[in-house]
Order: sequence, then C-alpha cells, then structure tokens
Amino acid sequence: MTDNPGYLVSKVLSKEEVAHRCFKIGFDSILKFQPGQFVMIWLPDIDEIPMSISHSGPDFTGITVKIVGEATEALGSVSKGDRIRVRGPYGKGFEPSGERPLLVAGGIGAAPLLPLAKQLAGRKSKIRAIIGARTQNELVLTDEFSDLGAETEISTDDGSAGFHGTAAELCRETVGKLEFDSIYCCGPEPMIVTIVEIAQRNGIWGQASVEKMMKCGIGICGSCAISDRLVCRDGPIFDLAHLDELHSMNKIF
Amino acid sequence: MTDNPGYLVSKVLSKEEVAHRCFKIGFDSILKFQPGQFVMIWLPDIDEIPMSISHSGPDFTGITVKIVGEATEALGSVSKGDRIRVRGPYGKGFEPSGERPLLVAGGIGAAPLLPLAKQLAGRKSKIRAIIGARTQNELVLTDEFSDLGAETEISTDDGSAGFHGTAAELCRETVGKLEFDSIYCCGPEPMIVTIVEIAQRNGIWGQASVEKMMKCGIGICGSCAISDRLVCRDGPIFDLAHLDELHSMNKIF
Amino acid sequence: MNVSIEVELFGQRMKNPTMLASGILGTTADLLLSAVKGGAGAVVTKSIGKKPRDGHANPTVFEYNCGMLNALGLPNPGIDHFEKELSKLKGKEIFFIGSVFGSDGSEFSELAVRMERAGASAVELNLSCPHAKGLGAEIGSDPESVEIITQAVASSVEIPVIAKLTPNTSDIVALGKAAERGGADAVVAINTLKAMAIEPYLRKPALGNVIGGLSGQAVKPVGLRCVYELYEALDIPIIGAGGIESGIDAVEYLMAGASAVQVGTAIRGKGMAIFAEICAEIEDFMRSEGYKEVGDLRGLAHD
Amino acid sequence: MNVSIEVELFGQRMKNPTMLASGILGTTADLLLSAVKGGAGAVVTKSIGKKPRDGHANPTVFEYNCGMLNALGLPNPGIDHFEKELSKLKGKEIFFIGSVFGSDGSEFSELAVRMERAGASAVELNLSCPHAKGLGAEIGSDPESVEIITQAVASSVEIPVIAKLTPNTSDIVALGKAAERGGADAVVAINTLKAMAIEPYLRKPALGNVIGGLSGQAVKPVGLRCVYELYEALDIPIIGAGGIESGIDAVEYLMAGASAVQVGTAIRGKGMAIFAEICAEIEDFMRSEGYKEVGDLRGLAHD
Ligand SMILES: Cc1cc2nc3c(=O)[nH]c(=O)nc-3n(C[C@H](O)[C@H](O)[C@H](O)COP(=O)(O)OP(=O)(O)OC[C@H]3O[C@@H](n4cnc5c(N)ncnc54)[C@H](O)[C@@H]3O)c2cc1C
Ligand SMILES: Cc1cc2nc3c(=O)[nH]c(=O)nc-3n(C[C@H](O)[C@H](O)[C@H](O)COP(=O)(O)OP(=O)(O)OC[C@H]3O[C@@H](n4cnc5c(N)ncnc54)[C@H](O)[C@@H]3O)c2cc1C
Ligand SMILES: Cc1cc2nc3c(=O)[nH]c(=O)nc-3n(C[C@H](O)[C@H](O)[C@H](O)COP(=O)(O)O)c2cc1C
Ligand SMILES: Cc1cc2nc3c(=O)[nH]c(=O)nc-3n(C[C@H](O)[C@H](O)[C@H](O)COP(=O)(O)O)c2cc1C
Ligand code: FES
Ligand code: FES
Repeated sequence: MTDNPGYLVSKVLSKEEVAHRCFKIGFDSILKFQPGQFVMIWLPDIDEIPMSISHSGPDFTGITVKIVGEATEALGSVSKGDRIRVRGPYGKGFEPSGERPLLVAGGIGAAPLLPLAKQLAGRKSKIRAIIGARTQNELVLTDEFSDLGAETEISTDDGSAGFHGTAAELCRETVGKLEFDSIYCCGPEPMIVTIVEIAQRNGIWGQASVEKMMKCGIGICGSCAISDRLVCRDGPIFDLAHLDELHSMNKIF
Repeated sequence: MTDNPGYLVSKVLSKEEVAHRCFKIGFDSILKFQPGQFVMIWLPDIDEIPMSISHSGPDFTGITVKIVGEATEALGSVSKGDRIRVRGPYGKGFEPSGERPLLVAGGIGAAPLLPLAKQLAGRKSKIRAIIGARTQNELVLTDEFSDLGAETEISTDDGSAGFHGTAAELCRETVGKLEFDSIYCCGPEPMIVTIVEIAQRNGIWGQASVEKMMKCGIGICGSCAISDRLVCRDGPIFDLAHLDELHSMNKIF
Repeated sequence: MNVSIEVELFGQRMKNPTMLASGILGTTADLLLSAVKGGAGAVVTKSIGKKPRDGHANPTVFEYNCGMLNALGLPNPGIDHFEKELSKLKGKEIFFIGSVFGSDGSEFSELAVRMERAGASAVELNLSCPHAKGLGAEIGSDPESVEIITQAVASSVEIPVIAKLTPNTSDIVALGKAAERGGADAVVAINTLKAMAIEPYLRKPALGNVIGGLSGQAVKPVGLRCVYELYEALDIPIIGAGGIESGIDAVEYLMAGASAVQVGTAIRGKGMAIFAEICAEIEDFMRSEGYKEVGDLRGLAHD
Repeated sequence: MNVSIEVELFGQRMKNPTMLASGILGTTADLLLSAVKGGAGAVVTKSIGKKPRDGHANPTVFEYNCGMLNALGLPNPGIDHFEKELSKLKGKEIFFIGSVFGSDGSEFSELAVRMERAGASAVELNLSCPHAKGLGAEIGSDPESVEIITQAVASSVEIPVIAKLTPNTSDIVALGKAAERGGADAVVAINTLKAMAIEPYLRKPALGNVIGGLSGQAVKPVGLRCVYELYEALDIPIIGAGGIESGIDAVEYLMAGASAVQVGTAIRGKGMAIFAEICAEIEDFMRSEGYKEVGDLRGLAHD
C-alpha cells in the first residue's frame, strides 16, 4: 500500500477555468505524493472517480478536471468553500530520469505530467513538452509548463494553434530532430500506442500514465486489470517497454 | 489501561514447592510490571484466575500459587515445559514509600509483597516483614524476604512457629514497639480490616492488596466492584485510608 | 455558537444522547452513579433475571485488536438483591433504565414490574444476548416471540418499554417491527454478534463458553446498518449501539437514524469519562458544522 | 521436521489449504494465474452471472481500520465473455473453482454447467452476497432455497458443488444442512456481513449502494464461530473465510474445523505473495508444534 492518510474531507480553496470545460481545482489537504499518483474523489449520489494530482503547494493539493460526463460535470461545478472527499494518493508515480526528457500530453493528459515537469525542472533537466488537443480552446496547462522553463510546443488536431496534427505526430517529428534520453506521456490510447512504438524504435526509455475503469482504487476488485497488473496498484504509470510487451500480446488497448 | 502486551502463551520454566500445597512457578515471558499487579492465568476447560506476580528475573516472570480449589489445583499441577496462557499485567501496583516500611502478609498474601520488598530494598529502606500463616508448613516465602535483607518475623495461628497468633496481632504489637512510616499488607479480609484500623490509629500511611472475584480483569464486567471502584482497574492495591472510608460506609468486607 | 445536545426520549428529558450500555459495569448503584458523573445522559443496568446467576466459566472475555468478545453469560445477583441495590438510587436525579432477561413473556413482565417499582425510568428487554441458552437472542431472533414478550411487558408496566434487538438475524427490520407491534416505545440496536476466538497454541476456544458476543469497533458497520434499516421502517425511536468510541461515531449513528446512543466496550479504555468526552466531541461537530439541536442530526444520512 | 500442507478436497489434491476468495481480483485468467504463482492452492473466480453487469455505482469500497466494506454489486462480464477468458487457463495445471450467482436453480445450474465445460475443478454457489437485490444472501438466507438451488446444480454437473453461506442469519447451521441435503460437496463460510458506513462531514452513506459487506479482521471472530458450528453439524468439508491475514489465522480456522481456507481482503495489503507467506507460517507452526500433516489440525478446538 502507498503511504496514504486515508479519507480526507477537504475544502475547495481555488478553482480556475484553464481551458474549455476544464478546471484547475485546489483543496486544503496536504498529500505527500509522487507525480503520476492519483486520488479518488467522491461526488455524493453520483460517483467516485480517479483524478491525477496536477499541482500542489505547501497548504493545498490540486487536480485538473476535464468535463466529459456526469461525475466530472459535478466536480467541475464545485465552488470555493465546498467540500469534497478525497482518498489516496494511490498507485505508482513516475520515475524522474534523464537530462533531456520529452513530455507528451494529449488533452487532459497534461495533468499528471505537470508535477513531473516541476520535479524534473528541480533536477535541472532540460525539458521539452508537447501539449496537444483537438482544438485551441482545449489546450490545457500550457503556460504552467512554460513557466517551469520547459520548451513547450503545441499541437492541435484542427490546426487552430501550433503544429497541425496530433501530439503523437509532433512527437515523432521532434524525436527525429532532437536527442532525448526519456519520454513521458499521458493521453488517449492511440497516442500512447504510437509513442510506445516511437520510443522502442529510437531506444529511448520512458513511461506512460494509463487509464482504466477504476472502482476500488486499492487493488482488490480487479476492475482496472491489464493482464495480471492492476492500474491502481502497479500503475497508473508503466514503463513503455512493458506496455509494448502487453500490446504485442494483445493484453492492452 | 496498563501497558500490557496482551496474551502470552508461556512455557513453565521452574516450579518449586515453597510451602504445603503452595508452589512458586516461573514462566518464560517477560512482563513489565509493578509490584502488586496481577495477571490472569487460563487453565483450559477449568477457569481463568488472577495471580499476583511474585517474582521475576531477566528472562522470566513468576507467581506463587496456593492450592485452594479446582483452578489453583490445576495450576499447581503444571510441570516444567507445560504451557499456560497469561494476560496482563493488570491493575494498579503498590507505591513504594517510606524509609521504615512494615510489610504484613497473611498466608499467600506474601506473594504480591515479595516484589515490593525487593523494590523497597533497592531504595535502601529498612524493611520489616511479618509473615503469618495458620501453621508452620503453610508459611510462604519467608526465606525470600530474609534474603532481601528484611527483618522477618513469623507468626502462626497455632503457635507451631514464631509468634503465636495472627499476623494482624503481631502487627499491632510491632507497631506498638517500633516506628514505621508505611505499612503494606495482603491477606484475608479480617487481617486487612485490623491493619486498616492500626494504621489509622497510629497515623501511618499504607496500602493493601484486596481480593475480589474477577472475571474480565480489564474493568468492563463489574464483577470486582467495590462501590464505584474496580479492583481489577483501580486496585488491587488501595490506600488503607480509602479502605477505611469504604469500610465505615459498609461498602467493603 | 450555542448548541444543545439535550434530547427527549419518550417524553423524558435526557441531558445528552449518550447512555451506558447494559452489562458494562452496571452492577452496582455506585457504578451507575459513576457513569452519570462521567457524563452519561442515562444508564442501563446489567441485565437482571429472576434468580441469581453465576454466568459462564472464565475466560469470559477475549480482547481482540478491533473489539472484544465476551461470554459472561448474564451473571447477575437476581432481581431480589438488585432491587435493594437500586433502592440506593432513590432520590437521586438519574435517568436509569432497568435491563431484564427471561425465558418468556411472564418472566419478562414480572421483572419489568419490579424494575418499575424500583424507580426505573424505562425497562429494556434483553432479547439479544447471543450466548445464553434459552434466553436472549435464542428467543429474540423470532419476530413472533419478540412481539409476544414486548406485548406482555407493555401491558404490565406504565414506564416505556425498550426492546433490545439482535443483529444475528437475516432481517432485523422484522424484529423491530414485531417489537413496535408489541407496543415497544423504542428499540436498541445492536447487541453483540455471535462469535468466537481460538487460542492456536493451546488448541482451545478462548472463551469458557466457546461462543460469545463480539462488540467494539469491529461491529460498528453492522450496528450502523441495522439502525439505518430500522429508521426506514419504524416509527418509534431507535437507540444505536455498537463500537461507539468517539463523538464522531455517535454522530454517524445519529445520522443513520438513532435518537440516542449507548456506549459499552469503549469504556474499557477510557473509563466513565468517555461520556463527557463523546458529548464534547458531538458539540464540537455541531458547532463546526452549524447544527443547533442534536436532534437535527437524526436521520440525515437518509436524505 | 518434515511437514506436509497438502490437502485433499473432494478427492482432488491441493498443494496447500489456501485459496483465493471469490471477488478479489479473480476477474482475468492472468490474475487467477498470478494468485497461483503467489502460492494459492486453489483459486476461485469472481462470481459470474448470465449477463454482463456493471455492479453498483462508486464508491464501491470503504476502508475501515479493522477491515473493509464493499458494495461492488457483482460487476462481471457475464458467462459468455468469461468462458473465453477461462479458456486461457486450458492446459495449465491449476485448481480453479468457478463462482456463480443467479436468481434461481435453473440459472445457477446453467452457469455451473458452463463453468464445468470451461474446465473448473469445482463450482461455488454465491448464496451469500449481502448487497445485491434478489441475489446472494437474499435467497441464501432461506434454507429451502439453498437446498433447492444446490440440488439443481448438483444434478446438473459432475464436478463438486460448493455452497457459499451467509453469516447474516440467526442459524447458519440450518443453511449448511440445507446445502448438504441438496448434495453440496462442501460449504464455504463466510461471505461478508451486511454493514454500512457513513461520512459524517458529508452526511451521506459512504457506499454508492448504501449497504455493503464487511470483510477483513473485523469478521474473523464471526467466521470462526460459523465454521465451528458447521463442523459440529455437517459431514461435508468446510472451507473457512473471513479475516484471514496470517498463517496463525489460518490455523485457527483449521482448528475450528475448516479443511481449507480462503483469503480475500488481506490481499489488499500484501498482494498475491500473501499465499506463500501464509503457507510458510502454517508450516512453521506445524514444525514448532509437532504436527506432520496439515489435516491433523482440523477440528482440534473441538476436543
Ligand atoms: C489514474 C487516472 C487518472 C485520471 N486523471 C484525470 C485527471 O487528472 N483529470 C481528468 O479530467 N480526468 C482524469 N481521469 C479520467 C476521469 O477519471 C474520467 O474522465 C471520469 O471518471 C469520467 O467520469 P464522468 O462521470 O464524468 O464520465 P462518464 O460519462 O462516466 O465516462 C466518460 C469516460 O470516462 C470513463 N470513466 C468513467 N468512470 C471512470 C472511472 N471510475 N475510472 C476510469 N475511467 C472512468 C468512461 O469509461 C468513459 O470513457 C483519470 C483516470 C484515471 C484512471
Ligand atoms: C488480584 C488477585 C491476586 C491474587 N493473587 C494470588 C496469588 O498470588 N496466589 C494465589 O495463590 N492466589 C491469588 N489470588 C487468589 C486466587 O485467584 C484464587 O485462589 C483462585 O481464583 C481460586 O480458584 P480455585 O478454582 O482454585 O478455587 P475456587 O474453589 O474456585 O475458590 C476458592 C476461593 O477463591 C475465590 N475465587 C475463585 N475464583 C476467583 C477469581 N476469578 N477471582 C478472585 N477470587 C476467586 C473464591 O471466591 C473462593 O473464595 C489472587 C486473587 C486476586 C483477586
Ligand atoms: C462485557 C459485556 C457485557 C454485556 N452484557 C450485556 C447484558 O447484560 N445485557 C445486554 O443487553 N447487553 C450486554 N452487552 C452488550 C452491550 O450492551 C452492547 O449492546 C454491545 O456490546 C455493543 O456495544 P459496544 O460495542 O459499545 O460494546 C454486553 C457487552 C459486553 C462487552
Ligand atoms: C471486494 C470484495 C469483493 C467480493 N466479491 C465476492 C464475489 O463476487 N462473490 C463472493 O462469493 N464473495 C465475494 N466477496 C466475499 C469474499 O469472497 C469473502 O467471502 C469475504 O470477503 C470474507 O473473507 P476476507 O475477510 O478474507 O475478505 C467479496 C469480498 C470483497 C472484499
Ligand atoms: S480499481 Fe480495483 S483493483 Fe484497481
Ligand atoms: S473483573 Fe471485570 S471489572 Fe474487574
């Protein structure tokens, strides 16, 4: 089990719309976490859902939520002062590594990568970040990455901003031009599949954050299983090499 | 709650007949205890009974049991290597005090007083001990008290050894002749009643170990209640002044 | 903020919603008074029968890391002696509830009448002790006997009648409804869960009676569920019990639907002072959460 | 000293008496295999029904300091899909038991037949899930339905039939006897206790389904008692479950009368490696206490 304080009923301290229907929310609990770890947030009468920790400060912890359905809608509707119940952090976080890391985020996938960028920046790594989205107003947390000193490039599927194409395509181009010693990514499955392939082909070590339906979050129900691994316990961060293996055995995606 | 390690299944290391149908038994558990505290010893299929801790060493704890019925008979019949289950220590122990303490034991009452004598001896108190019994072969632990440097006097109801009379009578005589600044006693109820009276009359502070039927030993069942005190939790050691008060309210004995 | 934790239970005022549970130190008048001194709003006596009874052989308790087991077997001095003991409470301002056990309606009624005469504010029927032959849960898990016994008692005394229910059943609501039909003024849920412990190194059950009752923290989720279910089905008040150790535990029971709560096992650690502590914690909770009356908490988890 | 922890259960050899309990990670062939790799003597699948089922809304678990609550509500991919999953176990030497749930004898039988075809060594009937409408304990607390369903299954399959019993009853022995009459080859005791939790600061039941099942340490004394009672009354083997976390816990269940044990909640902390750990502890106990065969421990607490 991860070192976690169990259940916390936390008060919402801040809320900011960082993209179209996407909110950065800070709450007043202090969680010891590793970038990539997640919490389970309970929206009474609706659902309890996993959210990566996206930022934190000395007296708060934060998440960034993209509204996609009922529970995220409810979470996106909390106001300052409201209370939410949080448990965790759960799972295995990223292993910060490399002097020239490349971070690739698809959509809300930027959330777990942001605290990693902060950690890497602290290690004086020269970070390059690719932030992709379908369209300009869905780009998430780009300023936050730049503020950390990451060379940040943008991609949009519709070309409304930055590179015209997917984050995975921009990643392939970038890896072709520059040298990296690690790749970290989070985003939709097809993106991860492509990046796994890019990393393997170029011999670059890396990790990805993987999403699966979560129920218990504590490694007991099996709902998040990929083969014999549990995303909530053994993940959500997996080595790209391991994902490649699972993929070639048809055990994932 | 006292600081106790819960349940211990202990092996009997030594057994010695110290008087008629009275055995000193050492077992291989190490208990942190105060003189006067007791343990509950389970004799499967028979009973679980309270026993004062009467001695101890770096690698053992010991009791001294007088056979009076079925459970003590079973306890007195254990052999070296047998196992007994012990829980505790429970209760409040003696407060060692005084430069010239008087210890008065009636019969098996010597058991809880022996570790007290050891503690007082360690404090360089000048100890006087009165060990009484009905008859010579029921005298318990007299050598042990002498070995600790206590001036030990003996009484027997039938005069078969030492003072002819009860321990309480010898106590009254002794207090009449010598100065004491504390009295500790354990033994049958009438003995304690008399000593309470002696101590009050002579203005000597003191404590007694009191016996009551014990079931839980942990202050929940009420079986050992004296007024609103529980012998297992608030005792078995009580100040003589408190016993005097209870006695005058007809709340004890 | 001013908060009030006073409650009214069947028309009687209790200074707070906490009660000493039956069987925990409720053996003498002085101990009952010490619970009141410790802060209990009401006290329930040890369950009393017609005749003195030794109870089961020791070991009668087994401590477990999340609760405890007991198989005391209803030791008690019998009603004749206990009546005398209770007479010491005469004139004292104390809300005391006489707990009784028996094997049929007439025994229960007779004991209830004696408790009423001894000054009890209410009588609690132990229909739920899980480790006594022909008594407690053995009769209390059948709705029909619960109704018959409750009715027999209700028609014999003027004081309120409380039926204490067993969780060792597939349907505690059926038991609660039977008590209500029989005329109970309230129910208590829960008594202990039927359970046992084994000492592996001695190869023996760790209780003299083999089977005992589990109480304390371990049973809180079961107690909460029983109170919650009963609240949905009954009109009479419910008194919650099972693993209550803190004000927050008590609040949870109140939100599940309890009008008052009983505390038993937790006394082992903290003594009678636990009542004042629990009450202070309830008040703290009410202040920080903005509740004025403790009754406002009742049933909140059902909204 | 050489000790053997091999057991024979209805004529089948198990390398040790530990099993993965139903519903804990038994959702994929790979996870079942990882339990075997972790040291389990046998594995029970998640309970499977006829149709895919999402189960209850989250929160589906609540961690409690002495156990946990779950109200997963039998989420499962349905037998059609699960049969394919199980086909991956073909050829592997693995003692796996297919757990099934349904609403009547014919549903149970149909599922059991499918499990048999999929290669299950035995079928386990979930007559005991405490939080699914019209399923599990709702039918499993009536001895008559237990008998009828067991009988329907027993007459449809060749493989051994195991009835998993609920502790949410006043009389588990009646349920065990009904299963035995119906032709069960073994029983499992216990499934979870009907329970709930409340989040006081949000004034809400802490599980999506409100009511859930309590498992883990808290229920061990109840599980031991059920196994002990069943052992006195039944001729068929009993498989113990409830709060087993260590070899000593397992030994206690064996002494109460279990022929094998299941481990569920404890996996949360230690992962599948817990099986090897428990087995090593059982062996240590046997060595230090002088037992040669693990079967020698069975029922010792009854002497
Ligand atoms: C480890 C992890 C970290 C995540 N971090 C973030 C984050 O930082 N920010 C963010 O906006 N989203 C994050 N998500 C995704 C987020 O949990 C889902 O968007 C949310 O659960 C959808 O709920 P809904 O009711 O709004 O949508 P629904 O209408 O229920 O579903 C929309 C989509 O979300 C999926 N989903 C629903 N419930 C769950 C669940 N319990 N677990 C996983 N997926 C689910 C559905 O399969 C569907 O694809 C994360 C998911 C995982 C597994
Ligand atoms: C705090 C305390 C410390 C004690 N220390 C010692 C000691 O160091 N050495 C020693 O030999 N004896 C000691 N005793 C007394 C001892 O516990 C009893 O002699 C023993 O319980 C008798 O059991 P039995 O079955 O042999 O006798 P029984 O035939 O059961 O009874 C004989 C007498 O012992 C009393 N008794 C029985 N059971 C209990 C019980 N559970 N609690 C208290 N009294 C009981 C009976 O009331 C009766 O007076 C102590 C008692 C207490 C309360
Ligand atoms: C040592 C002990 C003795 C008990 N004796 C009785 C009793 O005599 N009558 C009764 O109705 N309940 C009795 N109970 C049950 C308690 O009153 C209470 O219902 C139960 O223990 C659950 O509450 P708790 O977890 O706070 O202890 C007893 C419980 C314990 C632990
Ligand atoms: C998360 C979870 C899911 C469960 N799912 C099932 C199930 O599908 N079928 C079943 O028969 N029992 C199920 N159970 C009950 C367990 O198999 C077991 O009987 C119970 O938890 C007691 O054992 P434990 O204390 O070791 O967990 C489940 C238990 C838990 C904790
Ligand atoms: S969500 Fe339950 S095992 Fe991962
Ligand atoms: S022996 Fe139970 S309270 Fe003292």
